[in-house]
Amino acid sequence: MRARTEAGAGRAPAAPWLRPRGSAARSPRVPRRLVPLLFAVPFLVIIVAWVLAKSVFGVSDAALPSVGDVIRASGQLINWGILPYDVSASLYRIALGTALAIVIGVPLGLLLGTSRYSVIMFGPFLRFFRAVSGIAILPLLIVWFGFTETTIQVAILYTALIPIIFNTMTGVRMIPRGYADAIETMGGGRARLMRDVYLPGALASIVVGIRLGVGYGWRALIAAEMLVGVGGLGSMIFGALQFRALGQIVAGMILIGLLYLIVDRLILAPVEDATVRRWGVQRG
Amino acid sequence: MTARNRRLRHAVFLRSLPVIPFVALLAVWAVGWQIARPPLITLPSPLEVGRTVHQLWDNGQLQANISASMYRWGLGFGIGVVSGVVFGLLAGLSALVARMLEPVVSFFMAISGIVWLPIAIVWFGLGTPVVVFIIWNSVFFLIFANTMLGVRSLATVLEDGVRTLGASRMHVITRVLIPGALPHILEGLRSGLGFGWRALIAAEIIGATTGLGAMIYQAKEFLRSDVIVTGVIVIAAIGLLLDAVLGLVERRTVERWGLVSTERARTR
Amino acid sequence: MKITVPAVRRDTRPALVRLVAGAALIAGIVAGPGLYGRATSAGRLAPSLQHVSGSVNVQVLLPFPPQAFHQAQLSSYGVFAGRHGNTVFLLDVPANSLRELAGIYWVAKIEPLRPPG
Amino acid sequence: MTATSKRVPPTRQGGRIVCAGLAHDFVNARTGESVPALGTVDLVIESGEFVTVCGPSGCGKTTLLRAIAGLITPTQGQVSCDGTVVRGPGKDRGVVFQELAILPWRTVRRNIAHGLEIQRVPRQEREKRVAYFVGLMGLSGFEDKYPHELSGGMKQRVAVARTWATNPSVILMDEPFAAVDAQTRLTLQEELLRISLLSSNSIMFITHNVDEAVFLGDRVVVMTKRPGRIKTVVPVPVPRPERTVEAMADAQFVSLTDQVLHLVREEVQ
Repeated sequence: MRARTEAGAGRAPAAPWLRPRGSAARSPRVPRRLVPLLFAVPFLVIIVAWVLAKSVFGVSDAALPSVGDVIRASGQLINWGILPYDVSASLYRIALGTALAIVIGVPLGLLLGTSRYSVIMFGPFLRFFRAVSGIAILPLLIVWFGFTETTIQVAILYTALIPIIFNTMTGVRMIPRGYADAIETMGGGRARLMRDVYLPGALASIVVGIRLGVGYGWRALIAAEMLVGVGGLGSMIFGALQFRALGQIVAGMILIGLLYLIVDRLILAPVEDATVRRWGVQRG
Repeated sequence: MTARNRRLRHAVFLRSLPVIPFVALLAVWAVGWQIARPPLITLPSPLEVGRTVHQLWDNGQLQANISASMYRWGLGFGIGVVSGVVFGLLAGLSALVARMLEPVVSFFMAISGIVWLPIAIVWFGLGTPVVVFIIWNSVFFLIFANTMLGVRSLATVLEDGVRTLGASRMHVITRVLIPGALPHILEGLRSGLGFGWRALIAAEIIGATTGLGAMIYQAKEFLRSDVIVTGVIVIAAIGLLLDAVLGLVERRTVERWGLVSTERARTR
Repeated sequence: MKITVPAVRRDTRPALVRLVAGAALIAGIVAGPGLYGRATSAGRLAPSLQHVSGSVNVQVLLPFPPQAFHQAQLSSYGVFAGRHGNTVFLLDVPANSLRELAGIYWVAKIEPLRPPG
Repeated sequence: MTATSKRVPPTRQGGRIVCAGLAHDFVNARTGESVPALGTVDLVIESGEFVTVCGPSGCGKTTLLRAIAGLITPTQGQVSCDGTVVRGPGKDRGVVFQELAILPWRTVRRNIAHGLEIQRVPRQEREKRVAYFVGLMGLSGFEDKYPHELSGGMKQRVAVARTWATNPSVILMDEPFAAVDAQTRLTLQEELLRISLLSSNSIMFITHNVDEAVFLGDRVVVMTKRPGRIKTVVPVPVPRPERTVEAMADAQFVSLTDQVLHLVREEVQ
């Protein structure tokens, strides 16, 4: 399992004593058809523990909703049309924010990546703004744009933009010198270099940047929605807090997790696998 | 111009490069403010921010908020790292357990941190406990996954090598698995640090009355954008400081063993 | 920044399958409710409102007491004129908005506005 | 190479390895079907003997070695060392692996001493042995370097030193010089022969390089293609002390090498 998490934790360092990335971590001797069952066990354990906590240890409803409460709350939210509305609002925002971040971030990253000095110049600068999380600038955005959709969009765009620019820039830097020289000696101009060398060469790193961007963006989105409260899953679970609807909170949390996993593992991960394989791999 | 002298000048030039964007930003901000003269509440001038920093430092408000935030971050991050590494190692020992826990760990990583805030407020109310919980939550699963991955991705030949010298299971764990997993653990620590710090600010904005996050959010109530900008700068500065410290630890330990950490590979 | 040694060249088919499944799942979640609503919209609209041109006043019956969210949603189709129990009164609802209104799955019935009393 | 005549590790009778009806199938975890890797092998390595094993790639040479080392439990048959049945890895059967198995976070000195630490050899004796092997393997001056600071050849010398330092009764070597350039390889082979004369451990050396097999082995075991069985065993009449790079050139050696090469090539078609 490559811990391809939104934090890029899977970005395992290259070390002589690690197994090559391609080979899966030492897989246990488990027959193929048992594997799905294998994955279900931990979830079952959690549900059993949850039920025991409620029934045997008598944890009160004020602290932990029962499994039934969560299911009922989800059913209600769907019947009322609230859940689909908030889900679409959140997904729309993350999609728009990421798209904007790509359109702005990739060209900028490519531009910065082409010269050695710009990496040294803008590296620390980008790191400074990476330390300023999208959430930290929310108060400022609220002062500027108030409790509106714009505040949420800017927060996501800012949060997703930084990793995309950073990864695009470093992706270009990782391309071996020879590739660009070859094109230049064949008379290739700047545009040709950009299209045939820098973009494809950095693509794998750009895709990782996009995954990181979505990971950070999704968190900033939920926090922004909680704060700004203009629809979306974040505001739904935070709103539910006001009148202690714990079933709704937990249902919302589970959905937030599942939606992110669908986007990250079923959409972004395959794109990354495809680009890493098709475009080959840069050597460190 | 001797070669050495030219090399020195070049080194100075490289050192000064990173400062340029910051200076440029400051200049644009100052000049822009002079021209546009926006009302204070929207954008303070660098001067006003400077004065506010000074003022907040004098009345001790800045230090109080910083120490509140750092205390909570230290507690949450510390517990998160220790628990993450211990359980990560335990889970990493058996391939079956590691494989089995992958999906559930990924799920909890997807909702780690701020998503827990509402239910955490129900459990802990507002203030330090809820912030510490959010930080722990945003760090634990990340470190757990990375430690587990670190143990699992060790080349088996290292383990076989030591076992054929007659090493016991315990010896293999302490002398091979733990040091071998260290690069991944440090990798997890670095991204965990970033996430922990961001979760702290978010949790303080919504769930606390003191600390840097609370400071900048309350400043919004009084439209004190100078306090907000001050807070943002301090938050970023501390975030960078923590990251630099960890970078140092990584360079001193793991890189000595010939690991090219992605950080250094990036800037080479 | 990602340093990998050449992975064994698995064909990209499994990656494609995952991608299609993920995209389909997201599309289903986003578009599903709307499609379901439109598919079952016939039953919602009272017969007299089926062929209408120009705007009408209607009362929208919900299976539950409407909350702020529902009032806000419904008032984007016509002028909100108050509610009574599970019914919401909307005035000057143009013909095409009426069709869209009928496509909302959490709306039970749409009937012409009966004069009070 | 300052090969001091005084032997530091106490001489110990080389272990006698007996493989009886050994066979092994690999079960693929994902698909569940089993693939025969090693056909039935009956082999005896006498005490103090230097046996080389060669054969086409995939013929199960490494599987045979791992079975003797106790790293895998064979699906059929058993291995015994000096009469006791092999259950798992043990300090009496040292292994030098093909891939790098020394610990990258330990210096050369601490890597060589690692086996001795595990076997709780007193510090004073430990330091003496490490010093001896650092000299013997030409690693003087590199004692405090980390593996990533060494060349491929040097790393393998550390691996050999680490195993030899514990003076196991049997030393199993799985193509240790495969990743080393031709030049260093010849010197490593000569050094190995010389060290093997200094102590009386039994040695089993696996290689796909026929010249290496003939040059090093008292006997050369040639294996068939997968699932590997023993095709023939070719004794090498030239006693170890007289085997030098020059001697390799004379007719008798060349014809022997051709014979083995021919045997192996038959299996490759």
